Amino acid sequence: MNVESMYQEIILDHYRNPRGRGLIEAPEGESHQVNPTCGDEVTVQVAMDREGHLHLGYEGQGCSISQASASVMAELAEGFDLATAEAARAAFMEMMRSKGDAEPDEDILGDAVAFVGVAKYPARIKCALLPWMALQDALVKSGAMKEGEK
Amino acid sequence: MNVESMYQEIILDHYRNPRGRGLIEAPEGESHQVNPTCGDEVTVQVAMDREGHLHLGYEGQGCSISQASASVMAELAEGFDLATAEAARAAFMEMMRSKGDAEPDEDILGDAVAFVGVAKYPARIKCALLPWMALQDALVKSGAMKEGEK
Amino acid sequence: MTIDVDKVREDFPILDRTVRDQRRLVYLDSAATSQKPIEVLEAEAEYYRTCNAAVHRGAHQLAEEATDAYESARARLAAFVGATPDQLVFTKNATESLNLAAYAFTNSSVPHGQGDADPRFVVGPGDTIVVTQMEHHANLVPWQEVCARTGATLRWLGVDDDGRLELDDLDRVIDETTRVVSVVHQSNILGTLNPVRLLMDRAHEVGAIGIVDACQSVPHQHVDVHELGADLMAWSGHKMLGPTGIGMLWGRPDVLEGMPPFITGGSMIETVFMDHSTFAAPPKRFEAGTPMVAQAVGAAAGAAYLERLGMDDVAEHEHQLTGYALERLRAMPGVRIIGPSDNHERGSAISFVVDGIHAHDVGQFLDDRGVAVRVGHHCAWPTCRRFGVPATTRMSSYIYNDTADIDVALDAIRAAQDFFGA
Amino acid sequence: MTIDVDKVREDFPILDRTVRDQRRLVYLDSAATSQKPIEVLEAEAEYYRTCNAAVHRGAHQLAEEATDAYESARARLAAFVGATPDQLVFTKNATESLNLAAYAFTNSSVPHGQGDADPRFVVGPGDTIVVTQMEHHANLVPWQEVCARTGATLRWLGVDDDGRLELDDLDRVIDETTRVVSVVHQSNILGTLNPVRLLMDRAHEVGAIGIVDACQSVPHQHVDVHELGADLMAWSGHKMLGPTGIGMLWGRPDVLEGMPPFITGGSMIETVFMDHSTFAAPPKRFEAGTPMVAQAVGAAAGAAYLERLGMDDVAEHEHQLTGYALERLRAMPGVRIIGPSDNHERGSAISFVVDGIHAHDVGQFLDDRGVAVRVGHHCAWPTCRRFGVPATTRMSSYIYNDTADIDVALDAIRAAQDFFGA
Ligand SMILES: Cc1ncc(COP(=O)(O)O)c(C=O)c1O
Ligand SMILES: Cc1ncc(COP(=O)(O)O)c(C=O)c1O
Repeated sequence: MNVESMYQEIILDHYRNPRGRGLIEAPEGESHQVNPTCGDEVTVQVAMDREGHLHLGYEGQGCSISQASASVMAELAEGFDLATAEAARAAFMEMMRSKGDAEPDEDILGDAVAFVGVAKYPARIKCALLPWMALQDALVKSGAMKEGEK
Repeated sequence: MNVESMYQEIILDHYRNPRGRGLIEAPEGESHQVNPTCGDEVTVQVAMDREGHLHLGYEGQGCSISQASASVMAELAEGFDLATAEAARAAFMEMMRSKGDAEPDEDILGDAVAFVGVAKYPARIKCALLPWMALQDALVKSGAMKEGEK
Repeated sequence: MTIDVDKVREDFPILDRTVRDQRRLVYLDSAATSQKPIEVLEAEAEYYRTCNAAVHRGAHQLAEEATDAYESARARLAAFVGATPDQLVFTKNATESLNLAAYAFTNSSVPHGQGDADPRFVVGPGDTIVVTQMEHHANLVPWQEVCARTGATLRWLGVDDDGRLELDDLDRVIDETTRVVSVVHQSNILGTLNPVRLLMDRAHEVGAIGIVDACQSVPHQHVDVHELGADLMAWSGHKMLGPTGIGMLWGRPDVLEGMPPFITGGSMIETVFMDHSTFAAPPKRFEAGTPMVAQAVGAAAGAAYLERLGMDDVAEHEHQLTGYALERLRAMPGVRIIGPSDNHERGSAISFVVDGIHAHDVGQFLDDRGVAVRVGHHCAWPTCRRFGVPATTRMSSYIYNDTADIDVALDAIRAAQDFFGA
Repeated sequence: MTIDVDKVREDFPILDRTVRDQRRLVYLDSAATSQKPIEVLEAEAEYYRTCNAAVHRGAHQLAEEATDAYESARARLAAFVGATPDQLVFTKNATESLNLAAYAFTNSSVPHGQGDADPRFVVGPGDTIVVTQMEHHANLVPWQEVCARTGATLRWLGVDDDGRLELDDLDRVIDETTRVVSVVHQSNILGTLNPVRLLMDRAHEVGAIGIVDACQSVPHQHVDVHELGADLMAWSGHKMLGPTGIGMLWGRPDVLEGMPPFITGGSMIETVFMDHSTFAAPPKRFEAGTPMVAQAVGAAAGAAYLERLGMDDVAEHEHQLTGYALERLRAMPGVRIIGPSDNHERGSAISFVVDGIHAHDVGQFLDDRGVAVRVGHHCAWPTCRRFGVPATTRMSSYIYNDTADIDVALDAIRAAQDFFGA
């Protein structure tokens, strides 16, 4: 595998044209995550509507992987209920731990399956995970999820 | 060379029968030296009489080398004038730096030439030097010698 | 014997050398530092030859592999004491580990602009810190410094004539004022194995942080941090077949979490501005600068070697040798053992004095016969004072020693006695 | 070329390996850590195989030889910077060296029972400590900590657009309130070589202690402590062909003499009682615990290797390579050099950003082509902020690099530009 195949078209597309980027109006939880090795930053905000659907805002700066990952995540999880969001996060984590050998479930992860190749590069895994870590932390802060619930 | 030859008869004799051990009445300078690796201790006191002759007192505890060295030194330097004492000290230092190859001058060092074999054992050099360092320090403290005069 | 010493010796090239006048090297100074098997040297060299790079930072393949080597070493060494990798901090030696622990108290207690110190680490006048009278200087001087800087008071458990802790006093020495109990697991001078669990439980009863100096136990027996009941535990790589320049501090996660940084700089930060910084979570918080990567890898190889022998067999082997040595020493006229003279709850370090012969002179005779032992106060000067001796001779055996080694040592002691007429 | 790179490479086995898809390894990350020649590994292994023992303590032949190896290494490394052995303290890395210096101030300023602190090291409110805006975190965070604990104020010299220190302000920034001036000799992120002599002279004019972080200069050019005019100077072994786990702090004797202990324990004491201790003279005072003996020996072997090449030739070789790289980078559209873009008073570390492509993505392409560089803030985050970039890509060459290496790197940058359409 070479580098070009790690940068799947979907990743580049989300990097160049981030979906739903921006903050939301009345966030119930917010988390700012930094990758101290390279300075990548992502802020994720969450709010739950009355039907228990998740709404997301985000901002950030950094490499293609962290920023595309934020965009893919925001698009995917928007409108999810808590359980589905959590399932997606767990599936993403598992995929990133797979060293690139996983066959991720597109039904759960949608476009996020494109990140499977990133798992081959330990230094980039943190980049891909950054928005998902922010999502979890924001959910904990909003009270929607309890700490340690993983 | 084996260990028995390092322990010259003179050394053992001074160790078993230390000469002139004890403190003096009106010391003008005193120095307590410790070898922090093994805890050997020597205290040396000095006084100069009106004719400029050195009088020494000493006490200590430790190994045969440090204690015999104190005894040999005290016996040797008793009654020396400052210059002669300093010459003896310098000669002793040089002998101890020689790695055991020196042919020390018995006229200057007297019984102290017996320590030449000790110079082969780096860990014991400190033991042999301890009383001589105390002597120098005591002389500095008494005002008879200036600091840094070596 | 539970260990095939001849086979083990093949892995330690230094043991083939001769010393002085062509004497076989009899190395009985493993309590000071152990020798290293070839595979430890090879593990280090292999690291440098194949993947040396800055860890945790680079985004290239070498850096990935170096990071992996470093973190795998951490995992292996943590597992060696029953812990998980996130609980293990690498330092340069046990002395730094203990200072890291001690500075957590000083740094929490000294005013600091950003001061929201964890109250468990704040000490001051009226508080006490408890050690024992058999501590290595590394677990004594740092606490003297904490006391001098914070106004806390140092207390200690005494040692009895047989080299055991005086525990009658326990509840008086460790009381409600006590904030730290830091004790040696196995004394490097006396050989005594202390009832650490009891001390840690008492520490926790009064709300103190419990710390164990495990320098002389982890290399010699199976140690499990959970069984010990400590909050922090320090030990060194070089005493367990590993390279010089690597130490370990294990900590309970919530305890490490409460500790402020000690050495600061790169790799231990979260964000840095010109005028302030925030810090990473443990263990990184305590690993500023380029770490001892090759040394961690080497120490892990040392641990692997020991695991292969089996720590229970290592302990049993040493127990047998120690029993042999104690019995013969006890039978020697003019020899006095400093420390437990029976082979019970003690390790393989045996200190003794010979009537009429200073330890330095005893050591000289041993050296002359090819025996490497240590003489002096063994960095436990107050313990020497307790026994009224300026110094002792200490022989300490390990996996590569056998009874023949002990015999050579005993013969040399006899030669010294003959020579000095003692 | 002044250095026969092909010949040098034969001594570095790691350079024969391939990375990723069978690419030749092009190691351009020596500012992070250098590779090690075989003779450094061999010097370490030789030490373990022949005379490994506790230094300064044992009275046996091994201990004598180990002590000799350790002290000879000290002498060689001291001579490497024009100093004498008694002026050189061994630490685990430059970060510890700088912390040792910083804690001298904190520990002198915090009340201490035995408090007769040297006034040169006592700082408090109203006093200032001066660094620069291009410090590595290792020479920034420790001073932030000193300020937080003592009430002193941190000031810094700014950096201009070309990556040079703003010196117009010098006499205002370093003034009568200044107690410490601690500056990097050569910036690890910008490559800038700073006029350290000027800064040290100004420090002394106002009575401040002058400190130099020489991590990036000592490995790359002839450095003489007396020419620099510093009071203390810190650097690392692992960046100058030596092993990981060894750092150096050089100090002027009277300055070291005034510094209180940092890490305490065995080997740094004079006498120890249960309730107090006194300390040895420098350098021992600062070397508590079992030292990094094999690493000191390895670092000395690294210094010997460099001396054989000749530090002037090393510097000239790097200067030529840097000139080559700068010229080509300047000619590349979309590439911006962060730091001095002319090859004058600068070293071989070259940082740059590529328009529209994050450094992490640039690094990924370089890695894919076999090129090891570092991407990120290079432990100089405030410097990145100064230039308004979150991260840079940095290539840094050393004695085993040639222009072909630079060419591979530049091709990879072009490939990244093509791929990202930037
Ligand atoms: C300029 C500078 N200072 C300090 C350091 C810290 O050195 P070390 O990581 O060896 O402690 C480095 C290297 O990382 C550096 O480049
Ligand atoms: C009981 C004990 N504690 C602490 C130490 C200090 O360990 P190190 O010298 O590796 O820092 C030692 C060994 O010297 C020791 O035996």
